[in-house]
Amino acid sequence: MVIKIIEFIFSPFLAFIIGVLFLGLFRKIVARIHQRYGPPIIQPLLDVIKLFHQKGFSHGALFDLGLILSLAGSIVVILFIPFGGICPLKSSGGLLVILYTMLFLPLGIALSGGEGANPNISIGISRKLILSLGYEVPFLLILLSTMSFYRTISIVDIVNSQKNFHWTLFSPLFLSGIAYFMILPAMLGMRPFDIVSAPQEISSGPAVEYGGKYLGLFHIQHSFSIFIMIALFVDLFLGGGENIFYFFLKMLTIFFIMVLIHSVFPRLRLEQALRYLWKWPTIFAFLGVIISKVVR
Amino acid sequence: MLKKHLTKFHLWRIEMRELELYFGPQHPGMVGNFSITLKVEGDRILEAIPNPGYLHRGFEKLMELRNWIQNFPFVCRINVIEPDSMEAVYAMAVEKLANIQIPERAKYIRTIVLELGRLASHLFGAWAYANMLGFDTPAQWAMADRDHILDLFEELTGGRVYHIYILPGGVRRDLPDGFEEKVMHFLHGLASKLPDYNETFFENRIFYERAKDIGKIKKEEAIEWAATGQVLRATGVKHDIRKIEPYFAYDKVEFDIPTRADGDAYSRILVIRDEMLESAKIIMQCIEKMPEGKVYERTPNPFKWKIPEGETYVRVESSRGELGLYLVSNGGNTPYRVHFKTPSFNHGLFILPKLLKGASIADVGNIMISLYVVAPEIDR
Amino acid sequence: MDRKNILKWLKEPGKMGHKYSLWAVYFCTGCGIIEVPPTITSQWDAERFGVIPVATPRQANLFMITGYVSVKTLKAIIRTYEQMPEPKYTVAFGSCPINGGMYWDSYNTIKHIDKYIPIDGWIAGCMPRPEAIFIGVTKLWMMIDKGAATGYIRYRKNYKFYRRNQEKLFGKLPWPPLYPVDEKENKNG
Amino acid sequence: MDEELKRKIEKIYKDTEVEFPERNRMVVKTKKASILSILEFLKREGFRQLKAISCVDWIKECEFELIYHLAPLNSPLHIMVKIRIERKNAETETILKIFENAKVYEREIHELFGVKFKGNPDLSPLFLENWHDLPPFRKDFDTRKYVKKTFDEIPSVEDRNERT
Repeated sequence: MVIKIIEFIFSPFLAFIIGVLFLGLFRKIVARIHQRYGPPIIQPLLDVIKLFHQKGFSHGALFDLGLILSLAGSIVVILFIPFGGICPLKSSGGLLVILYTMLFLPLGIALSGGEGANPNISIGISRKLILSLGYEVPFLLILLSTMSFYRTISIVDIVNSQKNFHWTLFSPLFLSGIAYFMILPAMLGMRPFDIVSAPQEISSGPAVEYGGKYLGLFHIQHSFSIFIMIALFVDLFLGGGENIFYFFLKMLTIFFIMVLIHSVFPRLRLEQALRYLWKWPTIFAFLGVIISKVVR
Repeated sequence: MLKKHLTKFHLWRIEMRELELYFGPQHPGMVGNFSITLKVEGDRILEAIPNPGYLHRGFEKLMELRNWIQNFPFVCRINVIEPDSMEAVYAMAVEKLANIQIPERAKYIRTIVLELGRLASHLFGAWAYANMLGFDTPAQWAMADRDHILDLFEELTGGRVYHIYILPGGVRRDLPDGFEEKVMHFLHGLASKLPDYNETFFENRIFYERAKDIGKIKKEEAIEWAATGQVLRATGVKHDIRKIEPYFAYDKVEFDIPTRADGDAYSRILVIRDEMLESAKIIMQCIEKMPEGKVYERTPNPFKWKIPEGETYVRVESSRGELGLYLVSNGGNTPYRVHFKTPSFNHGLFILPKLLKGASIADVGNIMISLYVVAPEIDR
Repeated sequence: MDRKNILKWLKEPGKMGHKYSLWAVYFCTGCGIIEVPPTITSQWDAERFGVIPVATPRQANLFMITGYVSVKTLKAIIRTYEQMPEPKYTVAFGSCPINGGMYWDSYNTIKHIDKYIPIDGWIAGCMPRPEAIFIGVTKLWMMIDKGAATGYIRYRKNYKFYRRNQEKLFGKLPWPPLYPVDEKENKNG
Repeated sequence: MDEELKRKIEKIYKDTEVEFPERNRMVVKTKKASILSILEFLKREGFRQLKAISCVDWIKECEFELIYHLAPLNSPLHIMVKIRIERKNAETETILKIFENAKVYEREIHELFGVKFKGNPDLSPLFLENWHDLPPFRKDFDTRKYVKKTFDEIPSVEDRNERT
């Protein structure tokens, strides 16, 4: 029981630490690719500390509540995701619950941002919803293929069946893995898909009116979502991890590749991004579903 | 009857919300202090109204109050990105009015300075363009390379950004020892980085997708709208003041005028890339052919210098297009009227709103930077 | 640089946070902006000190007024400044905002920017070099450390006078006052 | 080509003087009334680009001089067509119909010199904010006096606070 409670508190905290660390690493790696020194790795943490000591402007009750909704949604998702043997909520309906709860992430931001009167927000939110429409289709297909491949909807079971290097990525289902990998930048909001927060176009989109602690919460939510997306990939296709260290190493590898992709591409336009997302990733994911039916 | 139907139809049409969006002056996508008011429906721009004046200092008025030499600090501040072409055009005008011949070596040095300035300006443009598309890596590389040019300028003139190096009668001082080698070293370094730039930036597939067919201008339109510089050259017109009316040492060196046929943003950026190569070629030839001799023809005491009555229009090819200066003297020790014909004025206030109409919000900065609009040049 | 001083972080996290995470508004007010891109990119890399440009004033706490300020820009500057969350720091950049510089007789540029908004630090020169920007930032750190960067407090305290000066230049301002201007309201609130 | 053009212009427009002050520069001095037709003629002759419109305030003669800069492509000739207009109630015909990009130049001259262009629909201020004085580029506008009057009058906030 005590262990359970510790896990409950510990896992969101760990997710935050890992997410923030990844943000710091992200800035450092990008800086090195730019041929400069870069900020210290803990810089995002310093930023968050600063943001919580700043005065923020609220734009109404929904402005606060939407952000909290999004944050709460991501914490709930984290509780369902097993990482390195820790999984606070080993419910059998894991994957489906994750799927539905993940909808809260963009929805909360959309609700919150809608309260601000800035036109950039409404454009940014419409972009975010359209983009999530773009990656939800292949994402759903990928989840469907993994669920039908392993004949279970429990994410813990999926991780357990991949033990001893029987990773899904090396199984007949590798096409789904590739598809997930292809939509991962869009889910993380990295280039070439940072359409939502494009500062040069709509001055950081939904985050335009956030300041002070609201922006701090926004950053925390962002680091949570980075953790969720990558951890889900590691769980579904790279066999999870025996302990936290291995899990973290796998996440780091994926994240590193994502940063490399991020730093060599410019931003796509929204319709181009949709065209891409509905083409190859969707085809691969669909093939994955067929394969999972054929194999089993 | 038909009219009735039409009104009925109108009632059923979904009315989209028309938004007014302020693009700048405080906007990360805005290079320079300039503002565009966009009327937007969904993602489409219905109307774009440029709103300049944030940088208006009234240079042309202030220059009437200062004597011929005192005006040099003003002239170079009209365009921060490439101040040398401004100095050159003003010096040329003064020389023409006062009938001063400059030494041969000064002509070569001026050419080198102008071309280095063009390179710096183009690298800045590449930074701005890449940054606009969220393309940090080549942007930062370009900015780092520009800094090497600024270092060269610092050695030559003492200033990183503003040089006040070109004066009537020649240039302020001769090249320092070993300057030619440093320039050559820099140019070779830049050339060795070109494949990297090509791969990551100019020939990047996504960049191609973003810039292709954006802000398209037809050849006839470009001529009709009095476009100059890359905007005109990207539509396939071989037009360059350096060839038409060679000044300084441009008639003694060989170079091409790069053109493209499509007239879109991608063609413009490719023209800029090719121009950088041509600039490097010109600098190398100048260094090779440069004669010995003095670099400065003495001019009278600036406080007593009176220039005979007259008027002149001089023009140079700056990095953004034709830069002209209409200068009137009434025989006094200050100019009577100065009027700069800057390329950005026409591009930014006249062509830009035309291109933005019907474009998507994602392409506002894209189009603006590809036209190479420099805000202080518009406002002056 | 005491960024790694954990004791200090635990003692006053707010102050240290403001020090080492200066987010600048992306606003090119004048020609001084030409030295800012080199400062934030590879050659000089201001990000290693935590200084980055951000998209909107709501997210920023450092306002660099780069170069001369025309009347039209001043209006935008005041608006931007009032949107920034407290605490906020302003640094005027170049000689022109200090006293007009070479535009002392221009009909359209502001001569003393501190008559309209409070300024915490000045960087002189035309152009100030990137090194000067870094020195300015370190000076600002020292001021934050000593609690001397009080521009935003002064603005709140003297808002009546600042607003009066602004209105002298622009006529009636189109936006409502940030802080109560009336004496009576001041006493109540 | 240049001499031929000169003959042509002088043949059609009797009250027009054509000069060549220096190499590749041609000055056409004409009357206010014939500016439209002469610009149209030059455009047909190949001078298709309006480079700029300058304005000079000749305060002693009580006149404004408008200079239309035209240039063809691929020829070094640059034409300056000049007209003079009265300083009081300065007004002239717009050339929007011939050169569309004259729009912005006319707007600028209207703001900075106060010259009105009949037929130009948009002559709203371009650069200045809250401007009630004379148009600033006129010679009788004293910018130094204006600075003293406007900016130097405004008191410094911190000093005032110390005093009170």
